[in-house]
Amino acid sequence: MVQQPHQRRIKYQAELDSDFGRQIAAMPGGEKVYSCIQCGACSGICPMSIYMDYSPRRIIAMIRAGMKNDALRSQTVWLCASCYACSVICPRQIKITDLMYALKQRAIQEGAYPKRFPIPVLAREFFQTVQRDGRTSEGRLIARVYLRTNPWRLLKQASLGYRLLRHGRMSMRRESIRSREELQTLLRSVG
Amino acid sequence: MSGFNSSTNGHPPRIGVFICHCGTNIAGKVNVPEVVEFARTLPFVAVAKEYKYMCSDPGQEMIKHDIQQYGLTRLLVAACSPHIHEETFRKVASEASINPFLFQMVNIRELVSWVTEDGHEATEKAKAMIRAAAKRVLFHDELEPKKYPVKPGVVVVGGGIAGIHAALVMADAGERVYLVEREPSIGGHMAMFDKTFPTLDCAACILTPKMTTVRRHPNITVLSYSEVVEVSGFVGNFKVKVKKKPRYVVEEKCVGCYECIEACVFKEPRFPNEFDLGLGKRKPIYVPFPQAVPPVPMIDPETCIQFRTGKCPKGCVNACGDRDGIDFDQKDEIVELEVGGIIVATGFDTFDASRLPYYGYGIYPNVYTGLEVERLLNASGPTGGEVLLRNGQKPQSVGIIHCVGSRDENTNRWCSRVCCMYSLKLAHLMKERTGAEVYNFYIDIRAPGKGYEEFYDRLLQEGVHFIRGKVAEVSDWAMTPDEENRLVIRVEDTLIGMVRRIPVDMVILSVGLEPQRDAQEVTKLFNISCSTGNWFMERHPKLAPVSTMSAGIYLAGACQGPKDIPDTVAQAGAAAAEVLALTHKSVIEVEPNTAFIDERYCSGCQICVGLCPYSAIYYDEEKKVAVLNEPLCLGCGVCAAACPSGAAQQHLFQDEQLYAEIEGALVGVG
Amino acid sequence: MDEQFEPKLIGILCNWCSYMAADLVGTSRIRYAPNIRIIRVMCSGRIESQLILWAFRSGADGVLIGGCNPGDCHYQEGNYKALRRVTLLKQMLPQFGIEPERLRLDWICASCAEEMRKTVEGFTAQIRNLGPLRLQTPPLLKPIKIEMEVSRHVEA
Amino acid sequence: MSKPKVAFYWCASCGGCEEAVVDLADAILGVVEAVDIVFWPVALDFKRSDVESLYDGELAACFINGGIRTSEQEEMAALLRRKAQAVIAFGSCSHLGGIPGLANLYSRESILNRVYLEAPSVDNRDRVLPKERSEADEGMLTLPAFSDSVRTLDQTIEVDYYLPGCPPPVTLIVNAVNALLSGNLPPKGTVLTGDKALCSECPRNATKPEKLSLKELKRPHQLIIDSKTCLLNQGVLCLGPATRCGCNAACLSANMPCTGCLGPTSHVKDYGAKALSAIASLLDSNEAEEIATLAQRIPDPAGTFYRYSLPASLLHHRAGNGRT
Amino acid sequence: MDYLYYPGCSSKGNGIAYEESLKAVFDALDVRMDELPDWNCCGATSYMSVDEWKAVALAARNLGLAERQADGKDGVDMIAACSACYLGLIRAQRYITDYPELGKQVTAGLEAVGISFKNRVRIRHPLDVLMNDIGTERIASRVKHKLAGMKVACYYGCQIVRPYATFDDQQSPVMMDRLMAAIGAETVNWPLKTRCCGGSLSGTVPETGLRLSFILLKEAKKRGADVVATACPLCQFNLECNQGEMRRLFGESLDLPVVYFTQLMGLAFGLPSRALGIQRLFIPLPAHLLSRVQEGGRNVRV
Repeated sequence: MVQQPHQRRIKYQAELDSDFGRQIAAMPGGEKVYSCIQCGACSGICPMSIYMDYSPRRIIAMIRAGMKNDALRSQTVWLCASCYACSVICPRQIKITDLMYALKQRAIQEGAYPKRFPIPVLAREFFQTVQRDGRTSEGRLIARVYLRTNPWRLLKQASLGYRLLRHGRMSMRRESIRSREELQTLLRSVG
Repeated sequence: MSGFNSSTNGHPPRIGVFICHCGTNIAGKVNVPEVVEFARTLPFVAVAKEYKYMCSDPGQEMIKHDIQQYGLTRLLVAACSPHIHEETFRKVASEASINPFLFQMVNIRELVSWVTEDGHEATEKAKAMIRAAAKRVLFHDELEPKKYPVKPGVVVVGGGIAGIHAALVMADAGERVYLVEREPSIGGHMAMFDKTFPTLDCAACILTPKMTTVRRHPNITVLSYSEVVEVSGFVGNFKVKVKKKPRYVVEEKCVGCYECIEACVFKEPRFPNEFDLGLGKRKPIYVPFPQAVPPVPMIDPETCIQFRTGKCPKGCVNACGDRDGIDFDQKDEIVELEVGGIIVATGFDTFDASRLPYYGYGIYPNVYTGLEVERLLNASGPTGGEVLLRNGQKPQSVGIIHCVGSRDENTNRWCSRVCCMYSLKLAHLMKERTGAEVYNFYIDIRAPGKGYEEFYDRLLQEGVHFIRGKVAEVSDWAMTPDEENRLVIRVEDTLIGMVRRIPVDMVILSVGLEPQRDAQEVTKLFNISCSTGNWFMERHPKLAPVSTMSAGIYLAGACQGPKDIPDTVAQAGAAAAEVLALTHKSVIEVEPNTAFIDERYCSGCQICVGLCPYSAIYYDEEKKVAVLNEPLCLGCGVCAAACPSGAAQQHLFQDEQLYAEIEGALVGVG
Repeated sequence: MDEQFEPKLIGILCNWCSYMAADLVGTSRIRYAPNIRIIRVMCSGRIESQLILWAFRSGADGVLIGGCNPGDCHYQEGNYKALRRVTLLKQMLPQFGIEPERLRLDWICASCAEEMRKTVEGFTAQIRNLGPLRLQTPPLLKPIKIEMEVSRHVEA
Repeated sequence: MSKPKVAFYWCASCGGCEEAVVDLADAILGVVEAVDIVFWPVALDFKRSDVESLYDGELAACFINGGIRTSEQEEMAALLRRKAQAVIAFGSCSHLGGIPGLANLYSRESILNRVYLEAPSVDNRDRVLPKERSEADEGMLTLPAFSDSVRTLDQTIEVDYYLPGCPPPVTLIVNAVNALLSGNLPPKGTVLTGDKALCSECPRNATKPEKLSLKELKRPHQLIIDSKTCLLNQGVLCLGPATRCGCNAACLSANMPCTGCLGPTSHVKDYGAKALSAIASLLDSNEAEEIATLAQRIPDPAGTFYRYSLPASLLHHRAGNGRT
Repeated sequence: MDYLYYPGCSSKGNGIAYEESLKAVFDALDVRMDELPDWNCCGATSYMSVDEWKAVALAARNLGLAERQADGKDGVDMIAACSACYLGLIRAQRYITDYPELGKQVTAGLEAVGISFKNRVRIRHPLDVLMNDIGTERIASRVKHKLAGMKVACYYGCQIVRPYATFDDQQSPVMMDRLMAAIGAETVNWPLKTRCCGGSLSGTVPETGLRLSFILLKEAKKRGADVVATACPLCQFNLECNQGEMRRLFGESLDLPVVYFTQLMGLAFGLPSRALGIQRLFIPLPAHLLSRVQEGGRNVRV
């Protein structure tokens, strides 16, 4: 094993954004971050926490400490599968899944998500398709995501796609609603 | 009719206004000098002064002095809540020979300085409230506190350690005590425990002698298997109705030989024993546990053959023979007690762990609650003190999960206060008795009592594992071979920062404490209130922790909030002392806020008669008016509000007084 | 409106629950709008329409009544009697052009500090939105009893 | 010595009070015998100038019925006040505002609109409203001003005594006149009847149950009223408990509930509010919705509880915020 | 109309068999279900990540359109079969009430495009409707061939009970188990029935996402399940279509059929398998199981 140079494990106050916690607390889902007692039940129940760089509990601690960069750049928020197990078990009723959404939005706004990590791309593609057509077509969506992140995988997945098509379970047809303008007017008016 | 003429002999009233700084509590927000200036401008105010601590001796002396010097006839103190110092200043008035009810307290701390952001706003609000009181006090009447003789005797409700201790203290002081317990035996939860933390005394060894003393004490009457069904009257003069449920064994005739149990048609115990939480068995005729007080068996009609079929050879009756102690026809019996005071010591319930399915209680047989494990550990328990899994084997590893149903907004928000310590105790006992690896899963270890932290340290030395993290789930889902056929605890070890899966043979859930399921009904019965979460509410969290808002009714033990044994006993002693202080008085003074009916204006419409919650008003057929039976009136004022002709009024809350106060609070306010 | 209208509010609270809650808000140092003036009675069952209308007449823009939770009344059922009166009165107020929202009855338990704060804040905001209550009382009011007695006294 | 001079006057009223005076029947002869009536527009042809020509205080007593709505009524009340040693508010309208006082639930504008423009029987194509001054061929015509609200007499002038009722019961009038003549008068401000509520003289009071409660509320036409038992106990809203005695329970002897014309007892500040409080207390439910349903059985609470006393009430008039 | 039906994007693609079988089962039970005209995407997971407010507006348009269909009735029941849609629509409703400013904007936005909105739609899951409105009695009476001997692992997934449990316990749901019992199947005791299948992660970070699905299937198989029943198109896809990829990644072949619970109902009702989209399964139901389910007159094509 290659000996890693010693990594410094210290956080200077100057590196922190002291207002970050308050900002997150003001977003839907963030209301109760200051109620967290760091019990770890969220991370214990989370099926994905074992793959995360920081467990959800630590993300909350980081938010409160003002570790904005570390929190937004973490893979944690993108690994959340939205299963809501944490929200249900949390003894302080923190809406942790919704909190993850809040962080995802902040990360996208600030362009601070891990690059070439496919999930934010999926989110953006999905967003744009729906914004335009009102509906998505899974086949087209997946194809576009792979094209943008990892075209090689698209090839590897081709056989799966073929099987889906053959079983009538995927269409490359562009789905759309009738009142697209109405929808776009609506979406423009909110936010 | 009210009005100040009657009490000032035609002289204009002279009001003294005294405004307290309460250190910086009031003065830090309210501009007191400005308020004093303002008070001086109010009609009939003869003097207005401020002082740092009006409730202190110098403050009180100043008021008394000014009453004399300025010839004050009405008194107004603006300070804290009347619930705190109204009595203090009434006494001051009285000592300076003003009738104490010609006084009005203005709450400019709790209602003003502490709740208002802006200093100017607070000052204006204080002014308005003082103006309101200055108007109101003009209409006060001279009143005498109602005096009633105090009856001897105390009812203690609940025969756990709190009730037992309180009863013994009072009985030793010569007071007549009625100890009412709804279970067949006194002893409560403590009787179920094996050892007690942190000293590891055997619970039975320290409790049963007290139970026996209770039984033998000439001043104590134990009403077991009984419930209070009605409470009426007031401080010093309560009437308590107690329902004695039928045991079908006559207590007075029973000598405690238990031959009846021996002779029961069921040769072996077959039915789940409630006292052992269903882990042990009993017969239809049984005593809940060997040291029960009273040592009188009882028959469970649900399982007794005689009750179910009427065709039992009745071995019990034959065994009892001439003593004739078995009575299948026993009925509910109502006992009426007249006492001066009441102690409510109804204790707690444990959290129902099946409410959290992810901990597997009721799903996996080897998941137990702490209380169940107490019974397993107990030498007189169902296993004779041996800890065995349901398959009869000894556990090799045990997980103890803290905070089950505590510190959780989905169940109970509070810290149950005893679970950390009883978990440590169980951890120690499990290790000692089984040699198993013991894992404690905790959020925080709370060990603030005497010798508690030391006990925690002892456990750390003993090699018990402590993992900081709230357990996420207990399951029988194996990921690795060593997890097969075991219970797997999944938790984030928050100190290491990793999720861990720990396979164990036995899970102990340290269930939290909850108010008794029927706490709400009990509050209604005794006219006391509940704090958040249904714990009974004390009169003041610091200064009156065992009193309730209902005079003469006191609290002891965990019914007021989670408590361990030392705190419970201390509180029970305090409650006993408070009751003794009450019953040792010959008379009790009661706030004269009762109603009165001016018969000159009463048309006899009787609307008040039907509305009075205490049947304190009756219709006099001769005079054709409603008449108040004053001792029964507790002063709610419902009659005064409903009386359509204004004949019914309430002292201290007369129409004119309230009009004046409302008007004063509003008119002229910016 | 250039300046924000600040309503004048009267709160009539029962001694055992809502007044205790008001005390508790204080001991918890929770802040709320300064508009309310609190009057203590023993039981919400003592409160009747004359007091409420008198408050309106005396310049209140809103009246808050606080009692114990249903079933928790210190005097058994006084709070229900308050509820009956307030219900009927609220039915009549619109006939006088008074928005029934200006009268509010709430059950606030003795330990409900946060609820008390929310109630007061909510009520203040609500009445602020409604604007001032403009009663039309005649120029020559019937001399009210208080003033008569006080003036009589001054003569004496 | 000349006989004491008295005057009768009417303001916003229906004329029923005048009838009551006539109803004195034989007793009126005694009155006429004892006093000299110098002003009584409904019966005698004296003019305002005749009153103006009296010296101040020349009238021993003046009985004024009706509430005050117009400038003319206000002027006449002031004039009579000046001329009379004692002013007696006669009847519910001058005492408390009376039935015309219910108009205070509406604004001046809406009343005029209703009466002159909107009422179904009105034919007023030019939409003419009465004006205080209008040009005519004959010259300038004037009308009294119509004020914003109906006021009681004592909201207009100082009043010495009150004779309550709609109309005042004959016995009360006779007793009042006798008291005036004999000079045996109670303190100023007294309402000239007993100070207990009607239940004290109602024969049905003996039938009250131990606990009175209203399980339902019915209006008199919705049931056959038992003629002996308490009406509240039959679920009929009777305001006897809140209303002064003095009429000998006249309506009740006609099997109808008391509607409150004699007004409140002296310990009550606001008749309607107090009556409402008493009646509401009796609603037999602790459930918010059920209570609301029961309360809705009183379709017009203001009209029910303030039938005779709206102008005297604490609110006096519809608030300015309202739209109607 | 008994219910409005909100299909969601998946029902036109990967989840088509869910829609087919759902419609067939509802028809068989004589329950009418009308598709919401011109519905749009529910604003699910991915959309939420970018713009929460717009996601709520998106969902709210569907709610507004549903209210339009209510014909003046106070509220209307709309079935959302896909878990993500079900949650997305309910969450939008909650956000609109919980965050008034958001609610105001969304309501105003909808009104500006001519959709009045009172937030009165009741979003229902097919399980909820089947168990609470229709009832097991009616369902059982419609069964032609009990699925006797078929061991089913009921997989609820995450989003139909969490976080807004409206019709079942959020920690240990039972409705599908009871439903399966009503059609004669045996359910396996399986502690993972609400554990996440990996959701959309199986496509984006397959090594981790698929592991979740793999764990679920492995445990179901270990406990003797013949088939896994799901109530969500994404779960069904993850658990079924990715079994090949799982074999590649984790070196173990599972071959466990994963079907929609409505497909099993249809089989029990004796409906033609084509009408239930059985032919669309990647992993066919084993013949020995199907053979026990007698088909009315026609052979089962696998």
